[in-house]
Amino acid sequence: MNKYRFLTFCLLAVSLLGIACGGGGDEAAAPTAAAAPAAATGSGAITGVINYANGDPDTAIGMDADPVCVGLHAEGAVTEQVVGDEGRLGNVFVYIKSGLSGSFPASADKVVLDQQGCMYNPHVSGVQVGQPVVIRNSDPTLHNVHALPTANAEFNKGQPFQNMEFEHKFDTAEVMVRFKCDVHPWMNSYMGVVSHPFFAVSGTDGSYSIENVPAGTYTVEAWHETLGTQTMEVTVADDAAAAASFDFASAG
Amino acid sequence: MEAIKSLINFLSYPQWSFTLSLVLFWLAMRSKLLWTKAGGWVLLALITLFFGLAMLDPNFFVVVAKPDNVPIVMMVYLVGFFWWFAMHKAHENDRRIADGEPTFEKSESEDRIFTWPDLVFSEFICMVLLTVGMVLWSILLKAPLEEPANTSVAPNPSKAPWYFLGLQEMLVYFDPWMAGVVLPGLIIVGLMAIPYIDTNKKGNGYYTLKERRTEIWLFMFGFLILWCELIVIGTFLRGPNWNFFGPFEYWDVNKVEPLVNVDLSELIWIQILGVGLPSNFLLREIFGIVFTGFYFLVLPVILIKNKFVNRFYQDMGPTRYYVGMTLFLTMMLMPIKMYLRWFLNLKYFVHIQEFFLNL
Amino acid sequence: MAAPKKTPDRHYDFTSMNKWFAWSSLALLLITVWMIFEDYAKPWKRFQAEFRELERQELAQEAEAERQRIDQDEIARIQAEIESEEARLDEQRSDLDELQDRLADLDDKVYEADVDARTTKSHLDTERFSYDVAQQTGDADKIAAASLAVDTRRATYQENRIALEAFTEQRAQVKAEIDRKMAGLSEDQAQLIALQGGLEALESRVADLGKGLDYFLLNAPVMDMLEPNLRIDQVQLTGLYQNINFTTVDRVDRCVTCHVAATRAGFDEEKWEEPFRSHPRLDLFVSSSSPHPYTQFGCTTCHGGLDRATDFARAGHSPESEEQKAEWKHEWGWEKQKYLDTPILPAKYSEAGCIGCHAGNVWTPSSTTQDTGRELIMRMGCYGCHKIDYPAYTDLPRSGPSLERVASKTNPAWAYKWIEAPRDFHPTTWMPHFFFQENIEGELNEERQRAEIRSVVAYIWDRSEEVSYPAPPRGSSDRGETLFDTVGCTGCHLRDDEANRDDYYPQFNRMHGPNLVRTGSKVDPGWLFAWIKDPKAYNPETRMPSLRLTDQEAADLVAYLMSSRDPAFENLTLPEVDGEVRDELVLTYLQGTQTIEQSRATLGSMDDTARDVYLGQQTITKYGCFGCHNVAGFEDVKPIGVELTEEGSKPIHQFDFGHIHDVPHTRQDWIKTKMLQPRIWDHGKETVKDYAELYRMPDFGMSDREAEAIVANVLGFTKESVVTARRADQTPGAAALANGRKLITRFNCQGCHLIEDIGQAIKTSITDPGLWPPNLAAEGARVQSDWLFEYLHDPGIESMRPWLNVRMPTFGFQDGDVNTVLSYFAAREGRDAFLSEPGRPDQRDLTVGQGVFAMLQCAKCHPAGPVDTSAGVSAAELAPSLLLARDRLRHDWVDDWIKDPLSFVTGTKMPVFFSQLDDGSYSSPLAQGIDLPMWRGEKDRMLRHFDSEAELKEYLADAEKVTAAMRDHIWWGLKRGS
Amino acid sequence: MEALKNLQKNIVKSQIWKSIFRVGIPTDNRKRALAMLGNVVLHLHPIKVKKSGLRMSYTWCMGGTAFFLFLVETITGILLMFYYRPTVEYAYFDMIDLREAAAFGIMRELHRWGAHAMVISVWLHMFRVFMTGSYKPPREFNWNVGVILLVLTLLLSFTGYLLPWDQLAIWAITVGSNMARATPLLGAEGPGAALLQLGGTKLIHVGSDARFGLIAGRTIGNGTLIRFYVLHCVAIPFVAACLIAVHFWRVRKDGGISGPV
Repeated sequence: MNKYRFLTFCLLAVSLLGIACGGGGDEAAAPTAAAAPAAATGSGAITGVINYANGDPDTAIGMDADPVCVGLHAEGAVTEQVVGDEGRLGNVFVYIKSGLSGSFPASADKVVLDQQGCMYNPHVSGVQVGQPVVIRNSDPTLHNVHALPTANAEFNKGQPFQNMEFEHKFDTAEVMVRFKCDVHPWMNSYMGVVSHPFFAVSGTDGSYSIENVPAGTYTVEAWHETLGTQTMEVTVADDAAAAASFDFASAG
Repeated sequence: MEAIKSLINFLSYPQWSFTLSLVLFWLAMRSKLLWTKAGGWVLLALITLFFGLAMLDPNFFVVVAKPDNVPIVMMVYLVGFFWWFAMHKAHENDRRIADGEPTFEKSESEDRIFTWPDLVFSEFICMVLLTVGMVLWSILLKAPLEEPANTSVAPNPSKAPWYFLGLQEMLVYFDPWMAGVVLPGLIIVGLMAIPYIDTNKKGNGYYTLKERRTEIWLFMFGFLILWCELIVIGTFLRGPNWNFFGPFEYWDVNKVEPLVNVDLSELIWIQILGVGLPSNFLLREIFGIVFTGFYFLVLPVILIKNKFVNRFYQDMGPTRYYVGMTLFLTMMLMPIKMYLRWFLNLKYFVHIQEFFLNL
Repeated sequence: MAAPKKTPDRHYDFTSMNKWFAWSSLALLLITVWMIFEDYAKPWKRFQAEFRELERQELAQEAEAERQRIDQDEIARIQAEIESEEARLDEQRSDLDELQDRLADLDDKVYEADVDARTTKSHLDTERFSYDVAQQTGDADKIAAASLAVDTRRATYQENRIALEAFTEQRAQVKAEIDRKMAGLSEDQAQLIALQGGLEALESRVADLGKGLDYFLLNAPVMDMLEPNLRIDQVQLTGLYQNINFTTVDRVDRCVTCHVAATRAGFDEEKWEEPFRSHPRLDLFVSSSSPHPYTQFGCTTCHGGLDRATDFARAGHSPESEEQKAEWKHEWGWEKQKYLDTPILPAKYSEAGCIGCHAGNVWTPSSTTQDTGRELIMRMGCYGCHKIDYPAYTDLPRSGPSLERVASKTNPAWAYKWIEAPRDFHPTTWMPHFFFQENIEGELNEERQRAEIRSVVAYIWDRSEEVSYPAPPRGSSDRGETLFDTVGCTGCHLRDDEANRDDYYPQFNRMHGPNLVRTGSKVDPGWLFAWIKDPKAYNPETRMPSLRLTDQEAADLVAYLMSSRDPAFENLTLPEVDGEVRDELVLTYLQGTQTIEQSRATLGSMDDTARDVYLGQQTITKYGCFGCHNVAGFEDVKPIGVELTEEGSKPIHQFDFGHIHDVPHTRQDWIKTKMLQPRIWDHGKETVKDYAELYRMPDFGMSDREAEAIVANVLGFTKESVVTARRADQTPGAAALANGRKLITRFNCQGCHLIEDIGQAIKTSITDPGLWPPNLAAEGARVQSDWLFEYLHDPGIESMRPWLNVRMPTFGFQDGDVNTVLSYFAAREGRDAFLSEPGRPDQRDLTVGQGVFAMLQCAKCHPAGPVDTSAGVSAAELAPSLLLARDRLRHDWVDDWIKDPLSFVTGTKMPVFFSQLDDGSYSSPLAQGIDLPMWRGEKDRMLRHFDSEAELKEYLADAEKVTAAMRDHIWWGLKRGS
Repeated sequence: MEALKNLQKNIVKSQIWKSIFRVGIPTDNRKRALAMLGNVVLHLHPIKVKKSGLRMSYTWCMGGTAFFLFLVETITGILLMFYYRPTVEYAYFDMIDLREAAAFGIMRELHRWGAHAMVISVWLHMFRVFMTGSYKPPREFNWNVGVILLVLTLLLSFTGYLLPWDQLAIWAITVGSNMARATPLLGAEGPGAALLQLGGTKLIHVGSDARFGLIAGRTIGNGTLIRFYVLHCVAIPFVAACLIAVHFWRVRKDGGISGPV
């Protein structure tokens, strides 16, 4: 209580003083830091390989429910969960989870998510917040794209005709957004939505590479559909590639 | 410390504290030493020491620090001070009279001073200082404001305004018609009757004790003991359910005191005579009625035989004597009833519930 | 006596007198200044001043950011343009000047003409009045003269107006001419304003909030009575009152005097600390567009506290923890308000404030704690012993099973062991522990309790009907298990010995029925078979529905359920009790109405059984078993607990804290402690109180948050403080919602269905989402009430989703219950419950509808006939059969649904074919799709009804028309059995 | 400087000034006498007083204090009346507003503490008058006026105690007024009330007895509040003011501030 009294008293006293001295003018607004500037990308890189020990192979998909799909896959289709050469793991989404500062303007390049042969192509992909995603139906049958995000808005669009496409932008970073088709329940796709351009998806040889990384120390995370996530501290220097390899093993 | 507190708690129970205060009052009024300056300082120091130490006790603090109880602390100090001061001046004047000198007032009463500026100026300064005091008090102590009035939830204890707590305390010993109506009425009547009963020509306009010892004794007994002390008891020492609590006791709502009081009629008919109560209420209460009649009607007559009282009878004449005596006896009924209650559990002298006439 | 002294002139020494005067005057001056200061320096002023400064800094930052954002090049470009434009205008200066002169001239003329016209008009009015006067004289001459005067004047007025209009027109022309010449300039200037306006507005606000001389003067003492910036901000709330001693006084809330930002958006970031934060969920509370605007509801209506307070302590803030209390004491001078009966509710209980208006029927995800608490009160059956006079808790059946025929179901020894410690048998049971609690320990008390339990069992068995059931047919436990997991049992039942109620918080749907672990050790298999076949036959009041099980299914289930056993609960015998202890208890009860002698005689006249039964009856009366169970002989006995209807208003000194000193003396802490340790207030009094006087409230084994959820309700059970008209649930719709929700909780609909985004507890045992019972969002918009009425009465009549294993049970609803459900769904969607039959559309629409139905491949998911599961179609891919559409669906809903399914049911599998455009309309992809070769057949068929292909395409591009056509096809074109 | 002095001289000599300050600064005995005689407030005092009457040690200044506090109570009371509405709905919340929002809500503290101080000072005044024997002839009448003023002071305080309309207030008044129930003859539970009957009809019951008259109802309520408000703000102050005047007048007539006769 006394504290306020004292403070108010001081306020009063200062105000009287101010009046007595002819009135103090407004203080100029203190110059403040402008909004965070767009951070520059750097010249470093993170590269690595995703290893996969004693892995279970992908399993075959039964597409009997839709004759059109069966027709598109003469040799039969498999799940794309663990694609990869021997001992390697593809379709792993690797990105810088934390350690970056500043903001990165979204690329205007379009990321394409195609529905082809009653499968999503690519199975795993990444996109930046605000970067356009084009979703296309290349099949002569009905697909619907049902995105099941938690942080972004849900959408579920039917694409009854071949070559229909539409564009979507995500507002919030979210790893991962799952896509499914309600007509063909085997159809799955995952898209990592991140706020910066530093992400990659491993190829069938298990390798990946994140380019133009500014120097610094980061936490890098590798995500896999069924095998979970792993993280690693990586220090990146200018003009050099830092290595970050992950070892996954099947739960069994 | 705890032992002292328990002792004080024990001693402050009314039967002991009242007796103690009667003894102290008697000693004080007969003392000379107490009314010297040194005595005053010692008294002040003792009282302040007691308050200061007692305030360290949380239970004492809670009660005394209630905003509305602050005036009573003030009253204790002021009444104490002015008692001492009046007695101090009286002893001074008595000494002068004994030495054949004029009293202090007499020596100055012949001097006439212009009102302007001496009186006007000093009055003005008094007003200013009083204002300062009042504002200071008001800033430092917020007026109490409790929950909104609610007739269905009675606070425990429910207390009258502090200046009526003496009367509320009397309710313990008397029925409301006595404590709330007859006794206060007689206090007012008695106060008004003072100038007409008091035939002592001396002591008019100056402090003295010797020249009007009896009057002062009686007045002080009434004002200090029966009025002020009962207020202090009612304020500080009466807790929930009007139970008595020592100054350092916690006011526990659940405190229970045994309460088995008997009427005079039961005491005599049943306990002494060993027979049942008669059904006729006049017969039943005959002892009480006889006692009351004796007390108010016969006792004054008998007392005339007493040498000390006889002097007053002679001075005052029968009318003044009987009026004065009735008022005095009524006042003394209070301590008498209190002692009978404490030591005999006496409830009523006369208990005629049929007419709500209980004494 | 000495001669009188010479009278001195003076008595006092005036030098010292003057000093006295000087010092006392100085003291008076100082004390006066102090008093004024005391009166002026109120804490809330500091808050306002501080916030003003913080807001100024914030805005200054925004302005700075805005300045950064503005493209200076763009401004330079526009300014250059303005300059060039001005230069161009300078060249035409003489023309412009002339125009301006003409404009000024015309302004004058318009003004003059206007004055003329108005003067004439007022004369005209006078002449008209004179004419009326002349009329009254009846003098024909005068009338004629007056009439003439009016006419003349009217003619003049007409001329004046013509002149005025002419000048006005001319002026407009000249103005337009000027504007035309200046157009380029104005446009540029407008652009400049558009660019810089935001910044300027911000800067002017920053300047407004500065503390200049005017600020100090306006807020200086005495001056501040005029128009201060720092002022008490209050709102009077009509109809929301303080209830004091049989009178009511409107609340006057002053909270925002300090909580300056509470009603404003944008102060919710971390850095804004109280009292400078926005209220959470401004969409729901406080903001003017929310359902609870500050000006109508204030703050203390919900939060409690002293409405008129302008001081932190006196407002009645309630700390949530001891640390917070210490911090507040230090920081804000907090102290307990002894004389405030309604302190502010601590944040975790603030939902209790809703009850004043909503009577405990909020039921939205934003009031989770309170909803959970209400559900707990209903499930635990608190209302059985404590009267709670709110609609949510009245007219409810007893929460526990009926004991009127319990002898047919189980055996006394089991019952004894159950009553002794229910949670030992069923870890999640709602049945509380009455015995062996902290206040009744010790050997004698334990013996007394054994006698009591035994006597209760004795009484119940004495009064219970006993029916013997034949043994059930043989069943397969494996099949039973599958059935148990899929047919619907798991919506209401658990069978899990490890289950912990708190792990399910806040969803208790699966504890609606008993945990079915150890059933084999509890019940008679014959009884169980009869029971699950037809629960109502055993107990007509039961809430357990029939799943229309076949004999074989029932037998399988019995086999499965009976397979869960626990030897510890089998082959039990009733324990022996000490007869003397039992007799002593009997005597105590007898002495309630009899003399000691009489009671001894009565006891002597009773045999052992009679004593047990008598003690049982008294014990049931003592513990109030009949509050939750139907017990024969206790049909109309009043509940034993304290009424809780106004518990939240009970004065704090009426709560008995006993000898417990570490529980804060607040209502919430007392109630919560009571929930968790119901007998705690007897602590230290166990031996002094008589056995019968000890607290009897049983222990429900609550978790901390369960207790808090209940407290969040009980605190809200306050004396009325809202006029009826201001309360929620006053409209029929709101009442329908409230009743519906009560019924939904009572019958545990959310065990299977998702309703208002809550429920579907059953999905823990059914993994395939396609096999889940349906989400009932938008049910009121979707189905016809007639259909739903029939369906709820007998769900077996037909099946929309024939592939589902889970069955909608037959509850045996009364018509009233069903109507409650119908009204609830209708009210939920704000629709009438009934619709009239639509007219039949023309053939063209039907054809298009059929075509589009094919093109969009609807039948891929919506089976139009029996489903061939052999083709690898899993249930998850299927959607409801549309054959029932005409009987079941609402006509007005079908096309709305096709257009925008996500707006009705989030997460639905129904895809969006018609994207919504920015203007709210929908686009149709069909006009393009029709050209695909694969749809040539459809195109040809449709074209027969159109004059041209363009016309067809126009039709197909119109989402409204197309969806209507699809609806019509579904309504009229699909036929049952086709 | 010269100009200022002239200005002062002109002001002091002006008719307005002279009409107000008729005597000027009393520098001689005649002017001192005139100052006392010519001023309506000061003429309460005699021109000369006994020296003993000047002594604080003799008078204790308690009568003056009591009177001054009476004035303080009047002024603060009038200010409080601007805010206070004597109805059961508003009384309490007006108190809250005095505390929370009203300018100079401190008036309430001044009024309350002033009342307590006044009660004490009146008692001490009586104590002093008794101790100096100043009730003795010729001052018997004034002593009695004083006793009535003492009673009025208590009644003022008692009636004011109810006005905040909080628990403290109504229960204090309940306890106080319950005693009236037992008034002999006139209280429903007082001795002898049962005797007051007319043809079997009881005259004195809870709806007609002294307590009912005091609190204007069977329980403390709006009637009591209004009654006490009027008594507190108008009736008792009026009577007290009249008696104070009489009291002062008698002091003068009975020989001024008492001293040895």
